[in-house]
This record gives sequence, structure tokens and C-alpha cells, in this order.
Amino acid sequence: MRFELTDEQVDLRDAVRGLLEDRCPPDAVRAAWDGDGRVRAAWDALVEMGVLGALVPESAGGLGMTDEDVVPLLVECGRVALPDPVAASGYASAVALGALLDDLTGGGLAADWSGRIASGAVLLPVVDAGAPLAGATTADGFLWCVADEVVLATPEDVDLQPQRSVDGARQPATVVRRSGEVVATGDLARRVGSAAAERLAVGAAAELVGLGERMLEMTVAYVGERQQFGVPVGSFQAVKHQLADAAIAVAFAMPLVWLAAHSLAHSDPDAGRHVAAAKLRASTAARHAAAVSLQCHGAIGYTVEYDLHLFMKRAWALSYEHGDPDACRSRLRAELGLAGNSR
Amino acid sequence: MRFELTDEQVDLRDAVRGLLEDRCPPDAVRAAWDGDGRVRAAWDALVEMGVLGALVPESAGGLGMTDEDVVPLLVECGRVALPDPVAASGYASAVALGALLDDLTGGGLAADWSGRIASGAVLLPVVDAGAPLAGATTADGFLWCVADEVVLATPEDVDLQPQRSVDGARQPATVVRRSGEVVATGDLARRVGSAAAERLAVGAAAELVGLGERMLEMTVAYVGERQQFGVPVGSFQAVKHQLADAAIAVAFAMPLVWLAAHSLAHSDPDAGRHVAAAKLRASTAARHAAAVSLQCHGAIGYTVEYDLHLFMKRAWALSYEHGDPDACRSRLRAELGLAGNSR
Amino acid sequence: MDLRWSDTELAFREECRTWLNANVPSPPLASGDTRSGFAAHLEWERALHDARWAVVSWPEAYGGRDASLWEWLIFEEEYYRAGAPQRVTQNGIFLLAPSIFEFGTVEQQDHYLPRMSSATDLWCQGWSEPNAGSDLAAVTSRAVRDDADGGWRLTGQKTWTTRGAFCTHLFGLFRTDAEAVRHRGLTYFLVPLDAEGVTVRGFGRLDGDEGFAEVFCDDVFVPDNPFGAPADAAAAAMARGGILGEVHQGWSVAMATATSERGLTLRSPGRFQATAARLLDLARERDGEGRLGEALADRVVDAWVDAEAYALYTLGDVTGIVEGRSPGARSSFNKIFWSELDVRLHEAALDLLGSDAELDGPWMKGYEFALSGPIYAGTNEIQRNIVAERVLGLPRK
Amino acid sequence: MDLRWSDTELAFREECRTWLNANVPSPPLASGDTRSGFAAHLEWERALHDARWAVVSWPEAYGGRDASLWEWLIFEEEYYRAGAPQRVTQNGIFLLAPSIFEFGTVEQQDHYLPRMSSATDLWCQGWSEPNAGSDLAAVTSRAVRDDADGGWRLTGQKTWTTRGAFCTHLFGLFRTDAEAVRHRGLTYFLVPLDAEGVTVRGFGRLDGDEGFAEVFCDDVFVPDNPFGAPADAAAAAMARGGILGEVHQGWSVAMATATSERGLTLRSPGRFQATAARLLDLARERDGEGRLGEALADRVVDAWVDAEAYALYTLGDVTGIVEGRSPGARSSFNKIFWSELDVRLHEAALDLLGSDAELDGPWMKGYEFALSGPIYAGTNEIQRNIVAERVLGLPRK
Repeated sequence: MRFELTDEQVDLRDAVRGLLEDRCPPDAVRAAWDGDGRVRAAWDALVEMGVLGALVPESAGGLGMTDEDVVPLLVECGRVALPDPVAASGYASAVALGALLDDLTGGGLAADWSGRIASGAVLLPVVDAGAPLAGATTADGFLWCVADEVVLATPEDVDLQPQRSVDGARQPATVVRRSGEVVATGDLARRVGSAAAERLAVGAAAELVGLGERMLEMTVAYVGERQQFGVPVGSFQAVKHQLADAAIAVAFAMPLVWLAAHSLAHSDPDAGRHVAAAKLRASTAARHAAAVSLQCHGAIGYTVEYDLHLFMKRAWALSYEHGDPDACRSRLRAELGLAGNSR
Repeated sequence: MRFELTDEQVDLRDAVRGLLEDRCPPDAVRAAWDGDGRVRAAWDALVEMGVLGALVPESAGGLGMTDEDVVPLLVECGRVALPDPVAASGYASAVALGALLDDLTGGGLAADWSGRIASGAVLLPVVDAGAPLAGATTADGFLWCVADEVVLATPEDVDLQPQRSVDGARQPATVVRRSGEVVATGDLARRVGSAAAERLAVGAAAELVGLGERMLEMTVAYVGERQQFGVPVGSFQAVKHQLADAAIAVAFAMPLVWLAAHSLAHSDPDAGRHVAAAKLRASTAARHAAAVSLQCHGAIGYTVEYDLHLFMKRAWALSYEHGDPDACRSRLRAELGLAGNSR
Repeated sequence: MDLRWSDTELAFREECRTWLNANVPSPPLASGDTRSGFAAHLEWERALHDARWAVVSWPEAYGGRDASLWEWLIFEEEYYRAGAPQRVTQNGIFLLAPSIFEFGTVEQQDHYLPRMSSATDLWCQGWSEPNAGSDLAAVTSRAVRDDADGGWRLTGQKTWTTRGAFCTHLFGLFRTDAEAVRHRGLTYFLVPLDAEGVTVRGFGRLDGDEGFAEVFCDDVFVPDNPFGAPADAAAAAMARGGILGEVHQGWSVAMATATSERGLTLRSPGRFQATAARLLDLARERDGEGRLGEALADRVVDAWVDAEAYALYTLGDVTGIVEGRSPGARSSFNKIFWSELDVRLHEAALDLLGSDAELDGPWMKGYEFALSGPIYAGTNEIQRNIVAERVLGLPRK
Repeated sequence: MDLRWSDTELAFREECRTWLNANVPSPPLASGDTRSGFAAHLEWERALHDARWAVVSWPEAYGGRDASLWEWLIFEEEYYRAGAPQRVTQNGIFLLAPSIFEFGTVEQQDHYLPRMSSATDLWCQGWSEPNAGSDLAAVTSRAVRDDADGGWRLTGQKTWTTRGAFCTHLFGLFRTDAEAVRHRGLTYFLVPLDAEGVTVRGFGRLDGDEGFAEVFCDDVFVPDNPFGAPADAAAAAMARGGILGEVHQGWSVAMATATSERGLTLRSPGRFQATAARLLDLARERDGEGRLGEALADRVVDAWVDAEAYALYTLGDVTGIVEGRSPGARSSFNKIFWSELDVRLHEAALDLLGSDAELDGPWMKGYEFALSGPIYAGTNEIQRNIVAERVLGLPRK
């Protein structure tokens, strides 16, 4: 029994943290709002480091790691509010393609795409055709997992309707698919789709925990400096207790995210409830941290010139994406055998 | 437009408050735990003052007042945690009997019981045959409103199974009725039953608001005195803010209770939703006040030698009685046209 | 209790509703916190004024209708129910005007109030400074006596000034007695933003609109008594600035305004009831599509109940005011309740929207706006201190 | 991460479970906080000791099994899952023993620890005084030097002493240096409750049980070194009292205990997971009767998730401790979380019970007990200060 990252995992995480702090400072995220929603300096470095190919089998040019290795790195992506689709492409699509590799129909294309993902191409999974898809305009392809069918689609196969998100770096679009290559159907398609959906949820959960940590760190630093009534704002008990509560919420969300990654890596039969619990608590904890951070900052947090909003808006968006809290609770009710439909 | 008690209502309330502070101090409530759950010194004085007959028509020996006059008095009963069935008998039964007075079948018995209520006899309405009924062992009769039938039952008509409540003054029992006099059926019975049920809910709501106010007053007094770390505990911001929040919750529950009384008095078609809203917020506010009061008292609040528990346990019990918060929300969903049964 | 409106009040409601139905712009105007939106809102303000709806409770001489507080409530209810535009003049009308009514000279009242109600002068508030937010008494902007010119010279920086970049005037506190500490030695100044030495820089708010400004004063001259000056061009310019109340007494004047900001006049219940009604519509729509879980429905129910509670509580406050009782520190109850209710109403709506919540739309925009409620006009932490100390009577420390 | 148990650990779990299944009393014992229930619990404690389950993680010489921290977790999980009785010895085992292991002399360890694990000595804690609750450093009970008899004379009042009326010994802080202020000048004393001058008065707790006591000391003699005294009857009595750690160093000794109280050893996750499992059973039962609304079900879901989160967080803590990292102020995280989780678990159950919630039964009783969690062992207000200052690094003031 050991519930902690391995030394290797810690080293990798620390390396990624250093890289991201360097390549994805708040100004880079801000620039992504005005640009195409990407921070290529960070993305390219992650590709070079192998992070995008971490879950791609070695045979297809990747590192052949597991969910447990990659999820802590997604926490780091959240900490810097990196808008690029590391979780969607390098985690969810890479794992989903893994389920296809040995298949006669889709295997060749899957191997091809796996290699491209490791090299930095963006393949976005689509598991809910109606929901806005962040980063759709810069995607190189779509792993369309809808209605028990898996289709690999290129940008030419789809129509994009760009949408405005509260988070200017996300640049979502609604996507309508016109054509594409069917690579799986039936049971296999369901397996691929489920693999993608679970990773999208856990990926968002990991980013949310990172966002929560970062917002609280920013706020602790600010209220330690900011003076009102002749003392630092952070010396008021009301501020202390709000921050303590938010810190506890984030701290207790993290192990649920780790457990979900572990269960997915080991195909645990309870993985479904672990994923839902992780996304539920990561969403509520990050929203909690966002609310407390804004309130403790006061008016300065309410301006776009200050960095807090970059993180807060990402947290809002991700908390609703790939399973909002109510959807997670609904799934948990089913998993725990509570129909709850009496009145 | 005027949303405030009249001068006469204020005078009556103040008189009742003075009387109850005198006749129902915490020690009297404590004695009711060891006795039969009654504080007869207070009850008799209320009878003499006419409070029990306030809603009984003048023709039947009462004062012929309205819900609006009596509900503020029930707040006062809550403030002192009077365990006696003022709300059940003097409010709910009195009003329900009023609907029967002109009826050929039940009118005579109703007039008789109305007069007895005004003179201090206890008639307990039973609107949910399965729920424990507080004060059943000392009741003089039961107004049985179940299954579209109204039955007047004497203690000899029922079997009582006493239960232990967390609040030792309530002394509830489950009641099985064997016989009794059927006084109404069909539509009339439904009207009588509904009149009783709505008043039971609003009566409990009024008592809950009074309990909430009282617990907060006790706590404010205690934390103003109690010294820790060389200062009064009440000077800590964490204590101040908890108490401020609870005070706000109670303050905003009160007008909902008044509105419910007003709507019942005027047969407002929206009375149902007003009753549910009043009971919902009175329950949540009083529970909130109880939780904060206990926490701000610390260990002393956790002992039975201190008075707080007498009020806190009553608040717990009443918050579940005659419409717990979930039942109120369920009713409000229906009233507001939200089925809410999708997932 | 008497919850019936009089015939006069019902007629007033009917008149409001008819006019609003005929005149409320559709589609809704762009945000008044953007430069182009602000211009459209100004047109609306002038239309309101022309029909005498801008300031219904003011005396007729100043553009009002001498309406009662009850009629004011009715107007607000109808205004929000009709989905009418935000009031870009509100900082003047709701925050400055009560102080002018209470502390202004007759000349100041006659000059400023009609120009305010007609949206000729557009006022922004100059409370906050970079180091004086919640701690308003920490103001360091100063006014130095200029006996030669008969006035004061103002220097300092104000910030978080809502719509400051679009307004014509600022009201705020400046330190006139450098020796006095904290809230002593402050004076309440009225400053034309086109005066020499004033620089205004707009900056972006959470929702992306350029709704805030910093206002820099560099030796800005404000005369003692512009109304007595000769009627030349320079004096006319001066006539738009001055001191409200007594020198060094600015704190009392500001506190009267601050109470007004927290209290009744800033947030009429109609606004939240209108939001609750829209939330109910959204929920019913989702319900019709079979997409409303019970738990979500309950969040709507709770928010709806609280909007009702706020409306009722306000009726009690208005009854008290009409009968001559002061709401006093209870206005802090109000401010905490409505500001957090507003957040809950919008959160419930976003929860209903689910994965669409992040998209640009009235609910996300309204949510962002609602989040400012617990911060401005004295953070809710300050308000809770006030409730605890002044209403509950807990020891100050 | 490796979430598998080793074969040894699985065998250990099997052994626990088998023994517990065969031995846990059914029906459950009366509350251990009543006089008659306490006697029944003592029998259970002695049965546990005889089968060497009383203190699994202690050395075998003191009645334990030298079990690892992981095995301790397993034992606790099985213990609560089996619905075994509350541990009336817990204040000694969990609060005093860690300090004896850390600060006691070999004689003290050899004497006290076996008598504690066998429930021969029954310890209650003497921290709180009427004017020293959260503010433990305000202790005024004093110990005056008695050089003639070679010891100390204790005078003062302790209160909120859980099960004090049924115990044989008290551990607590007394002021040995009247000049020193606050936490300086305190000494950690071990006091036999049958010593001359000790009076114990039991009083009622929230749940009606006589679970609390006041302990009055009036010139109670406690010797310096009872273990070196001649082996006569008086000395044997004395051997049950003494000082733990150095004179005037009681605060450090107490803080070690307080950390233990807040931290891992007091509230093992098995307890909350067992409560969550019973809550799930209750919810399923209601569901089967068609009486479980979605909103109620969601409250169960949230509480269940938090019980899981607490269990996982503890696994992380144990991993750290096993690998030599100190949890430090993170134990305040734990205390806040488990104590408020326990309240939520029971509240959810009461909500399921609806109008039956008020009736005497395990959930209401458990709710009352849970409400003490946010108060004792340092109120959660104190814990939040600790989290903010020591974990987050916010300024102390």
C-alpha cells in the first residue's frame, strides 16, 4: 500500500512545472485570448519533453506511460491555466486510440494518429456532439465517439460554428460532422468512447485542482501584502477562515483525482464512480477556491488587468465541462444504487 | 400597503411575551421534561388571557381573531420553548373546527370543542397518521383528519404508543385510532384537514423563528461575556460573522411567516406556496441558528445543565415536523410548475 | 398588515407598465459599460427624463413626480419586469443625490439635481483609491487651500470608478487637513472631469467591458462658492465643482451616501424578483425538455423563495421608513442578503445551462456582475462586522 | 501508487474480521457514557486486551502486536465495520499514551502502558477549566512545591472531562510557576482520582448521558518519583501519580498530545466509511419504499464522496508517516474535515428520517455526538487559524 507519487513521477511533475512556469506565464495566457487560444511555446516544449506522447504506446512513438503518470502533469497544466489541449489530445485521445490499435479496421489509422499526437498534432475527442468544444478551430482532427460509432474526422470533414466563451483562451465551437472515416462500431466503439469520456472528465478534474491551488496561492500572496486598516488584509480572521476552507476543499479533492487515475490505469470495476467523484469534488473545490479568491482580492480581482480572472474563468468553464456537478451526482446515484425518483 | 403588525397586535404580543418570560423560564421547560411535558402555569395564564380562544368565533366563546393576530404570539411561544400545544390546539384545531361550525353533521360537536379549546382543553389535529404526535398523552381529544374523513376522537378512542424524543418536553406518541365520531367526509373533510395542516406548518414555522431569535440572543450574551485569549469570544471575527449570518437567516424568515399568516387569513390562492416557503425558511434558519449557537458556545452549550439545548432540540424536532425542508421544496416545485423528475 | 395597493398606486403601476411596454428598447441595448453602449443608454436616460420616469420620487421641480416610496417600489418592479436597460446614471441618482438633498445648499440643489435627472451631468463616484478600498478612511488624495483664488487644489488618484471614462463629474473624498488622521479632516468634493489637471484612464472589468476608470487629479482647482461668481465663461465652468457640506466634514456626508448605497435605494426587490422570474422560465423550459433534475429544481426553488423573502423584508423596511423609523444598521442585513442572493440566482441559472454555461449570454454576464455585489459598497466582510457590532451588539474588540 | 494490501496485511484483516464477527456484542451495549453501560464496556475492553486487539500498534510487551500503521488502519476499518463498541479507554490510549511513549521514563512506560492497555487504569483528560477552553494556555489550576514530602500539591478545577466520573486517573496541566504567563510555567501531571483531596462530580452531556465530569483538586499530593519509593502501601498508591516530562515543560508535552488528538490516531477513516455505509443502507431502504427524492439522494452521495476523500487523504498521510515525513499542521486539515463530515453524514440521515428524526435512535444519538467534533480538541475556529497561519502562511496579526 502506498498512496503517493513515485519519485520518478515527482521528478517528471517538477520538470513539467518548471517548464510551464517558464513558458506559460499569465501574459502568455492573456496573449492566447487575443490569438488562437494556444500557447505554442509551452506546447512545443511539452511535445519535445514527450508529455503529449506519454500515453502513446512505445511502438507508435510514445512513452507508454499510464494515467497515474500523466494526471499529475495535467494538474500542472491547470496551475498555469495552459489553454492547449494536453488533456484532450495527449490524454483522452491517446488512451482511446490505444483501444483501437489492435483492431483490423481502425488500427492503422489509430497507429498513425497516435504517432502524430506524440509529435504535437491535436486530435480532439467528441463525446457529446451538442456541447461546445474548446479549441476546435486549431484542431488537426476529431475522434468522433457518438452513437456507438467511432469516426476519425479531419477539419475538412466538419463544420465549425465558433462560440464566445467567458474564458477567451478556450475559443470553443459547436461542431457538425459531415464526413470522416468510420474506424469502429458496436462494442469496440463503446469501449473507445468510454475510454475517451472518462479521461476527459479526469483530465478536467486534474486541471481544476491545479487551478484551485494556483488561485489560492495568488490570493494568499495578495492578502499577505495588501494593507487595509493598517494591517495586512490576510490577518483578518474572516479572510483566514475563507481561505482555510477553500484550501481544505482543494486538498481533499486531489486524492479523489489520483484514485480515479489509478482506477482507470488498473481497469478497476469501480472506476466509473471514482471518475464521477473526482470530477464532482474537483469542480466544487475549484469553484469554491475561485469564489473565495475573488472575494478576498476585492475590487482588484474584479479587473481584467489583474491575472486572477484568467484562472477563475477557466475554472468556471471546466467545472461544467465533461460532467457538471449535477451530472456527476446523477452518475453516482446510479452507481450507488439510489434511484431517488420518488416525489 | 403596510407590512407590519398593528399597534394592537404589537401590544398583545408584548403582553404575551411578558407573561411567558414570567411563567415559562428555562427551568419550567426543564421541569416539563421530567413531568408530563406541560408548563401549566403558562398554559393557564394564556387561557385566561384568551390566547387559546383567539381564533375561536365569538359565538363559541372565543375572540374571533385571525391568523395574523395569533402567529406573532406563536413566535413568542417559540422564544420561550413553551412545550404546550398552543399552535396545535389553539391555532390549527380552532381554525379547522371553524370550517365545520355551519355543517349539519359536525357543527354541534365543533361548537362544543371550540368552546372547550378556548377554555384550555387540548384538541390535537392528526393530519399524518404515521408521524409521532407531540403531547399526545395529555390531549383531551384528537381532530383526526386522514383519508378524506374528519373524526373527533377522545383519548378512549385511541391507542397511544409513547416514543422518546430528543426533546424531552415533547413526549410524542404514535396514535392508532379505534373509534370516534365522524363529523365530516368528502370535500368538507378535505377543507378541514387542509386548514389544520396549513396552520400546523405555519405554527411550527412561527415557533421556529422565535426559537432562532432566542438562541441567538443567548449566544450573543454569552460570547459578549466569555473571555478567552484575554478578550471576549464575541470580539473574534469568526464568531461575529457566524452570528451575523444566522441573524440574517432568521430575520429574512420572519416576513415569510407573516406572509403565510396573511395569505391564510385572506384565503389567498397562493397561500399554499407561502406556507411552504415559510416553513422551509423557518426550518433552515432555526437549524442554522442552532448550529451557530452551539458552536459559538463551545463545550458549555454541549451540556444539559446549560439551557441552550432546551431550545436547540425543540428547533431540531420542529424543523422536521409538519413539513420538513425537503417536503416543503417538493411542494414548492409543484406550486411553481417544476416537475424536476428528468434524470 | 395590509398588502393591497391603493387605487392611486394601481393607476401608477398601470401608467408605468404602459409606458415601459411601449418604450423599452428591443433588442436590448449593448452594455452601458462600453463606450458605444453608453451612448445608447444616455438616449434612453433622456427619454426616461422626458417622460418623467427618471427620478419618480424626486420633487417635480427637479424632474420627478413627488412619488411616494411605495410608488417608487412599484416603478422599480415594473422597470425590471419590463427588462428595461440598466441605469447608467445610477451612481449620481442613488448615491450622490441623497447627500445633495441632505447637505447641499439651495443653489447646489437647484443647479445639480435637474442636470442630474436629465442626464446632462453624469456622475461617477471617487471613493476608492489604490490603498483605500474597504478601508475608506485611508484616503490619501489631498486638497490644499488656495486662498488667492478662493478654493482648493486637488491632487491624488481615485480608482475602480465605475463608468468613470464616460462621465462628466466625480464626487469623492479628499484630505483637507493633513494633520488629522483617518476619517477626520476629509472633505466631500464635487469635481468636473474636464477641469484642468484631471486625467481619466478606463480599464477592463471582469466581464471584459471597459467599466472601470482611474481618475488622476494633478493640482485641480475647485472653487469655494462657484454660484456667487460673476457670470463669465470661466465661472460657468467652475459652477460645476465645489464642496458638499462643511470643510473637514466629508466623512459624515459620505457615510450618509454609503448608507444609501447599502440600503434601500440601491437594490430594489423588483430587480431580484425579475431575475427569479427569468430563472423560473429557464427552469420550466428545461423541465419541458426533460432536462431538469429535482436537485436543480430545488436550487431554483430556494433562490425563488429568497427573492420573495427579500421583497417582503423590503416592504417591512419601507413601512418603517414611511412611518418615520430609520432602518439604521439593518441596511447591512439588506446588502449582504441581496448581494449573495443575486449570486445564487445566477449560479442556479448557470447550473441549469450546464456545459453551455460558459458561453457568452445574459446569465454568465449577469453572474459576473453579481459577483461584484459582495465586494463593492463595503465588502460583505465589513457588513458582517457592522451587523455583529451595531445590530447584535457584539464587542468591537 | 500501489493500492494493494500485502498477503500479511490481508491475513491480518482476516484475523481481525473473524475475531470481531465472533465477539462483537449483540445487541449493542448501552452507552459507555452511562454508569451501567461503562461497566459493560469495561468487560469488552478486557476481552479486547485478552485477545490482544486493544492496542494493535503498541509493542507486544505492553499488550500490543507491534502492528504497522497500515495494519492499524485495517483494524480500525474492521472494528467500525463490525459495529463494535465505542472505546471507553480511548482518551488514555490515543491521547495520553503517545506522550508517555515520547516523554515518559522507562519506569513510567513499564508501569502505565500495560495497565492502560488492559483497562486496569482508566484515564480521563484534564485540559479544560471553566475559563480555559479553546484558550488552553489560560489554565489556572496550580501545583505548589512541597519539598518536605518530595512532591507537589495540586489545587484547582477541571471540567468537560469526558467519562471523568467513571475513570481512575486524570492527566492534565497545572501551573507550577505562578510568575510565568500563559503557556510557560505549566507542568503535565498524572493524578489518581482516588487521591485525597480529589472530588469528581458527573454531569449531563447534550445527549443526556452523564458523560462529563468536573474534577476538583484541593491540595492533592502528587510525588516527584513514586517509582523510587519504598514498597509500602502508601507508596503503591503514589506510584499511580507523577509528572510526565520536565517540570514547567507541560505545554510541549500537552501539544504533542493535542497534535495526536487532532491528527491521525483519533479519527480513523474506517469510522466514517462505516457511517457512510450505514447511511447508504438507510437511503436504499427508503428508495425501496419509494421515499427517496433525488435531492436527498444527492445529500447521501455528497457525504459518501467525502467519506471516501477522507479515507484517501488519510492513506496519503500514513504513506508520509511510514516514509518519515511529518504531517505537521496538516492534522488541522484532518480535524476540520472529519468533524464536519461526521455532522453532514448524520444530518443526511436525519433528513432521510424526516418526521421520525427526532425520535431516540442511533442517528439522532450519533448526530449529537458528531456535534461535539467541531468543538473539542481545539474548536474548528482555532483549527482554521492554524491552517491559515501555519499551512497557508497568512500573517498572524
